[in-house]
Amino acid sequence: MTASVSIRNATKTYGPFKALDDVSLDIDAGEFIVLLGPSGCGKTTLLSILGGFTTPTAGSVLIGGKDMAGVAPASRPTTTMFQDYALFPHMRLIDNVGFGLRMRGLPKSERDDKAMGFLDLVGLKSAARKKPHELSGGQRQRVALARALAVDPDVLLLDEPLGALDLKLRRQMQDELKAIQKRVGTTFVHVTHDQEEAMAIADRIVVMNQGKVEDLGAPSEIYMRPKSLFSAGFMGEVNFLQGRVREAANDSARVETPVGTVVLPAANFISGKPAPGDHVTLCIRPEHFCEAASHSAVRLGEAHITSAAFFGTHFRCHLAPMAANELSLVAHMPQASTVTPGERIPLALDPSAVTALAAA
Amino acid sequence: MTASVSIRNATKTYGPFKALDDVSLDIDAGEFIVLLGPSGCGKTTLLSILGGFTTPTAGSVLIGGKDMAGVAPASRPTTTMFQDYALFPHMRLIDNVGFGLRMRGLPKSERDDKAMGFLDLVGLKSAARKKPHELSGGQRQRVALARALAVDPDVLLLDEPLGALDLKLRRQMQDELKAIQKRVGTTFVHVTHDQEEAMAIADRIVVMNQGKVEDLGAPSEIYMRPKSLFSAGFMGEVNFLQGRVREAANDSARVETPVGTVVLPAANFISGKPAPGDHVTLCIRPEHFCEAASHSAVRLGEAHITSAAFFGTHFRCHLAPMAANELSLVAHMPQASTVTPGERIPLALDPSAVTALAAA
Amino acid sequence: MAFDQQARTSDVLLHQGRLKRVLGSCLSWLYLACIYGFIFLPVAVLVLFSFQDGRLPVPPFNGFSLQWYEAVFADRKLTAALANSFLVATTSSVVACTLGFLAAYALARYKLPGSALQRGLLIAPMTVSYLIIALGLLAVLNTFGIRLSLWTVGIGHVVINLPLCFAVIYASMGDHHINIERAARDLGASDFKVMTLVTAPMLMPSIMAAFFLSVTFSWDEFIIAFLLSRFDVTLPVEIWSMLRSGLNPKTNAIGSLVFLVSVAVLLVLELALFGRSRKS
Amino acid sequence: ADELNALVWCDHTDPALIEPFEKANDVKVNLKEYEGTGAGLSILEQSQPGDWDVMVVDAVDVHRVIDMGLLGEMPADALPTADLFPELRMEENNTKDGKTYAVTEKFGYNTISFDKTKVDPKDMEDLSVIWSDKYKGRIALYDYYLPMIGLVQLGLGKKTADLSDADMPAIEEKLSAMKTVSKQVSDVVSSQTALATGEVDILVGGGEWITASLAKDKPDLDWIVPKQGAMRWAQSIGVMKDSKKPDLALKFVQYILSPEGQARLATSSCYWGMPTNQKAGEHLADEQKKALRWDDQPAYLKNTQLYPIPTAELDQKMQDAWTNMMQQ
Amino acid sequence: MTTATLEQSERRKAWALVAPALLWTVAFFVIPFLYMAAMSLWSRQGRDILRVWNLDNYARFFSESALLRGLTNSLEITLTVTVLSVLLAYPLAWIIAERVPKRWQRMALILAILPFWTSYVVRSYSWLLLLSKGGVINQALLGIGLISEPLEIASNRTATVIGFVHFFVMLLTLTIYSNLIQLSPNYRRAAADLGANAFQTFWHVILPLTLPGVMTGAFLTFVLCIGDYITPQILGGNNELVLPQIIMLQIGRRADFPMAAALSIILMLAVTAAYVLCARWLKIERA
Ligand SMILES: Nc1ncnc2c1ncn2[C@@H]1O[C@H](COP(=O)(O)OP(=O)(O)OP(=O)(O)O)[C@@H](O)[C@H]1O
Ligand SMILES: Nc1ncnc2c1ncn2[C@@H]1O[C@H](COP(=O)(O)OP(=O)(O)OP(=O)(O)O)[C@@H](O)[C@H]1O
Ligand SMILES: [Mg+2]
Ligand SMILES: [Mg+2]
Repeated sequence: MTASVSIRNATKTYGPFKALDDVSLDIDAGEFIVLLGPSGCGKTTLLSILGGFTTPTAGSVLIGGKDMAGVAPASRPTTTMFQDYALFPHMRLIDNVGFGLRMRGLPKSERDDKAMGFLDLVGLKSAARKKPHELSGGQRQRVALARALAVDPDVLLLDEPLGALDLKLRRQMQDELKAIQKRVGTTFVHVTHDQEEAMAIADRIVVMNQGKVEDLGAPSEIYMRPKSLFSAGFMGEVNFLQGRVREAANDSARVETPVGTVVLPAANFISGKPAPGDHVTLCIRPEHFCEAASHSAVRLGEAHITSAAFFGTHFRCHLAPMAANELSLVAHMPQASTVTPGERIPLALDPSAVTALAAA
Repeated sequence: MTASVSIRNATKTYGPFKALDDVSLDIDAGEFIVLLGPSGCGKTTLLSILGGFTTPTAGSVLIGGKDMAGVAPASRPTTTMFQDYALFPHMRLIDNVGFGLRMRGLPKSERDDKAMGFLDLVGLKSAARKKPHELSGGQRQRVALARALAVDPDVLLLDEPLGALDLKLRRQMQDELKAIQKRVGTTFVHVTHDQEEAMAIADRIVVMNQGKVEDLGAPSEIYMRPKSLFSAGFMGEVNFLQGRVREAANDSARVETPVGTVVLPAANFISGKPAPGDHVTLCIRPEHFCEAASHSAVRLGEAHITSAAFFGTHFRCHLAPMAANELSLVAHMPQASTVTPGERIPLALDPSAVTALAAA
Repeated sequence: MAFDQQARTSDVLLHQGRLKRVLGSCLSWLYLACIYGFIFLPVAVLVLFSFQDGRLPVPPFNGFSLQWYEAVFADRKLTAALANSFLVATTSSVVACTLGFLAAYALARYKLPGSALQRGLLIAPMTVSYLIIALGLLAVLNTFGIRLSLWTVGIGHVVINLPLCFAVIYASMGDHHINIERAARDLGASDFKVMTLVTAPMLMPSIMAAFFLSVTFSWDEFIIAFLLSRFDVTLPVEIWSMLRSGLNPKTNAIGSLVFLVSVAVLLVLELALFGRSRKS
Repeated sequence: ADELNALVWCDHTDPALIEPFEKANDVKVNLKEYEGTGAGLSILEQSQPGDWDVMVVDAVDVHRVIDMGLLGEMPADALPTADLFPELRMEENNTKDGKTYAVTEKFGYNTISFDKTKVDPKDMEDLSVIWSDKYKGRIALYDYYLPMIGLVQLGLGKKTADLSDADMPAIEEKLSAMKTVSKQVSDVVSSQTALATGEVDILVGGGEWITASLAKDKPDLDWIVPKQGAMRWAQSIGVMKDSKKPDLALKFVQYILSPEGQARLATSSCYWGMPTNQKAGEHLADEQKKALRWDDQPAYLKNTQLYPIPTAELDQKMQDAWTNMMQQ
Repeated sequence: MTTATLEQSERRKAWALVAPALLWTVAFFVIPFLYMAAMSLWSRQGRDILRVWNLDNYARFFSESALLRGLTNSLEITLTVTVLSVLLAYPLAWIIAERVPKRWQRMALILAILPFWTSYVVRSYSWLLLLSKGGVINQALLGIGLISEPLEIASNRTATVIGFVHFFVMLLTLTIYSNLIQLSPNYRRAAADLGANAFQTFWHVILPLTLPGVMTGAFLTFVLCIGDYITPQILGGNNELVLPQIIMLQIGRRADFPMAAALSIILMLAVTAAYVLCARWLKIERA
């Protein structure tokens, strides 16, 4: 029903190119893990190493504690749900879902019963006799899920299952996916390049870049305390501000930046205890610029609004601080505020939300 | 260089099916208009009526004040940028961009010069001698833009020009598109089904549904004061709450809802002055539920958190109000808050941000 | 009123464009009529004179008679040739499709050294005239003392149809099918089962297209069948020798029959396939 | 059932001829047809010894086949030699060193066929009409070099039996002239088609074998032996040396030479021709006899000559001359 | 260790799958072809084949005008046929793709290639009956008084070309049509939008984009046409021989296989030359 996964120093090279570079990762049984990263970063490669479609150049994979080297996809306790669903176009839904059972030699009536059960689980019982091309994208995705679950895998591997859906349907399917995972308890390893999707469904997110794991943790952890510039940038819009540590106390440090001086808690320094003279990069999310009035805020002088666009929940503005005119900061202003390009506004910052990384 | 566009009662039927249903629309010269709507709502149809590729069944189109009936695409002051770019694959970029000039009989050296200028405008001067297949999606899009601009149209028609790009590139191209439009001053009519894109670039958005114009206005206007349930739902996540007007004063009205009673300013009633007994639907965006502490907020009793997911700038929660347990409301909770499913929180609402529409 | 006026002026404008278009489409239809006339002329004459009452399938048309159709059905050589043609066409097409499918599958799904060369080799017979293929085979078969028969004709037809089947099936084997096959393997299907239960059914439209193309070519092929057969001959060869042995409308009758049967088969297939393509 | 493999001219493929033999002897006769001795020898070269049991070949070429060691001896007394037209016994062709290898089975003439309503039959009495301008563009030439070159030789006033290298230049010149005035060079069916459709009015090389079967539908077609004479074709049948069923093969030969077989062969669907066995007359209808011109045979036989019998080199030369003529 | 064997077994499987097709092609195409190439260097001497390598056959080919004419006839006829067929088929395909309403297009296309399914031999023969002096065309034209003398269109090159063109127009219409409908309609719209008239759109955009398809079809036409024996044999009236006819004569009349092989190799070289000329447009690709 469910199993833990352990990836140890997995590397995959294609000629001189390292698609996967010494990746190690431990996944608990029943966890919902999301592999997140830009196109070409190796997510599919890692997933297909787990599924057994690709053999790693080096390293090993353990599922439920058993080494998977040389085990064919069919014999692994994994099932993959492919990005394009990979439904068999010439089979009815019930035959699609029952295919794995058929391969396991189940008699027809029994497998039809079971397949019906899984179609019911995903809410498509009434369409059992249709063919895949008669379904909408979202429905196909559910059939693919039912088919993968029907063989009762310990680990379900999902390669961008929601990539082809439009935004609205996507959000809806995310909720369903999460709900089904909770119900069946299977370990899910889910690949996506959409950070919103990752945050919405993951127990833990693995941020990948160029074949390496950049960051790893619960969604809020990665968003609020990214461990690398890449991770910070990938999880959402962010302003990078170069700075230098001026003074460092036990529990806080003073950092000098082009727009002013900020005192940050020591815990916000990801790369270790700050020391005077360290070059750091401050990561500031647009929503962390706040009204100067706020009590915990640090004032940073004034800034010009160079442009503003309404984004529904907020205005997205480009700001040019007076102290460093050449900088362009992105800040979110409240929906209710009236922002006019050219206006001057006071700039303030909530220091507890700022992360300091070693300068690149 | 630029011209106004006026569409009067345009209708297009395909057999019994109305692809476009009595659409009237006035566009100012130099405006950036976005046609927004779900797939199949008639956006492309409207655009190709403007471009002259489709003849309307009824109604007329005026561009720069001149009736376009019977005017061929080539003779119209419009150029279209197609969804698939339609770059001529056998021509180099410079020849693609220069094609329109060539058709106008410009000598080679002159048109090459001009084409070079437009390639420069879109930052592809150095690739002028490449063929389209050697370019990335984003680059192709820019060539298509350059080709369309090269013939100096008064109105540029863009059919989902960014549809094929990935999210990041898309956001980047949006900024560029907007910047170029500002520079050249041409009227842009841009089609998309991505509401974020629409908000990011439009001067005015036209929300379409089933061949009709549902809403029309600046992005913030449409987001904050949608004129129809469809428009409200399409522009972003929204909670619909059924209610009934109990009392109506001159400048405000009291509405009874399953979760409590809310007093709304009369201006928030889109469908006209409220009268007691009216059935209304309140549109409440998730970010408009606020901390009960806020001074302008209306308290609505308490609610259970049924599920919560971290979304970076906020937590997206599903709430079940105590007063109406069967309802499921979506609310955004601040990033800094700690939300645990099962917890009970006080529910409050900023009435000024709520829109009341006639009940469906 | 104003609206009416406007509508009328735009009508005039439309009218001018329409005139040009009408002229253009008139020319198109004229061309269409002429070329269809050209294409159907020999068939029409063929069918008409198959009903000729008399020995000469030339004008004037003497009257309507079915005697030549009777003659066709009474001619056991002709019926034998029909059966032979059918046998050779279907068998060689099945072999060509099978080999073509397997090769296309391997070359599309696996990275093999020299795969471009292999593809070239498999396609190569398409660029060589049938006569040369037939002569080469004839020479080699002679040297090895292999007796000419329907089998050797079949071998020749597989040689010419294999590239065709390979190309058609290979072209339809897109990368988007890879995941479907992986899914099947992932769900426990063996290689053989993947191929028979998933890949082949999935590609059935193009396999069928290749098969029918190949049947068509084999059915009508003359030179290979002529050079590589001895006693049992296929229809084109039999018709050829009928033609050499004297003039009579029997050849018209058999030609018309083949045509009518092919058209019927085509219609049935078309309806079946069309029905399917409309659904998807 | 036994099988018998026969290499034949197309007239033998008529089921009306073969089926009675098959039924009577419970065998299946496999027939492979060819045209022209070269083609037949070519097929034999591509075969294994024993592949063939019976062969039909131009009488004048029997020796070529004997010399290649392909034909087997037949018991002379098993054949109805006495019933044959004396001119068609052709011992010098069918026997060698006193052994009989083949027997003549059918004959006819390569001469001039024409549409008597379109041309002046008087003009056809002189062979020179085939290279004269009078009927330019209305003449078809039968596409078989041996009888055609023979006809030219006759037209030049010489005997085919004397044809040698030295005659070739003159012949080539006439061939060229013939090509110039002709419309086409064609095989049997194209010739028939051309005559029947009026594409041409004269067929050089034709004879009863072209016109007889069309007699009913095209009564205007006629043929004539010009005053210089014409070619006489004769085909022989023999048993192959390596045949695995010599007895059955002989039986087949006997059947073909029997009066019934001869009558059927004479009127076979592919082409008609005179039977060599005089007794076949009893089995032919009067109309058929008329089409074959049964009663005129003595006169024709007197005024016709056999095909030339070239050496290998001369044969090559003749073929080249023929090909050159076509390509001109 | 295990990884290596896994990949090896995959590869072995793949080889097993291509092997039958490759073996078939090698055994029944490559070897015969090489054998023929070798045989073209032997020669026929009287009744025997001289198995000594020499260039006699080729020398003979170039010295005998009748043989050389065969090649030039073949080339002239084939090129005429190819060009004419493309010129006739392209407009037909274009009209079907552009002018015929969508739902009738399939029907129109099938109609255009329907005669494909009459027997090739019978169809060629049918042309003979059509084109001859007493044939349908001449009788009809005489009947309506358009001509006073029958046209000389049978049993000559004209007839051969007509017979060929009839066949290849059908073939090319099919290939060109499938190319035309694969083009995005937006190309045409974009060109029109940028000011191109119908002709300019066709000349600058549609034609270049369909050229690869046309060239592929034309090359196939060339290959099939130059190697065909039936049509010239039935319709040409033997007034001039094409290479395949001469090849058949070598086999049929003299069993001169070496010469036939040499002529075949020459035919093959002509095809190769054609291939080289249009190679850059030819493409056989996976979708
Ligand atoms: N068979 C292969 N041969 C060579 N390179 C390959 C192969 N498969 C993948 N790669 C390369 O390895 C890298 C990682 O590929 P992978 O498919 O894992 O990316 P991904 O993260 O899934 O990207 P996407 O989001 O686009 O699917 C890519 O740069 C890709 O080009
Ligand atoms: N030629 C046509 N014949 C019949 N119906 C058509 C035709 N063209 C468009 N339609 C229909 O008209 C409706 C509107 O089409 P249109 O292309 O304008 O939609 P759209 O808003 O551009 O959608 P999308 O976002 O999918 O491009 C659709 O339902 C479509 O099916
Ligand atoms: Mg991937
Ligand atoms: Mg559209």
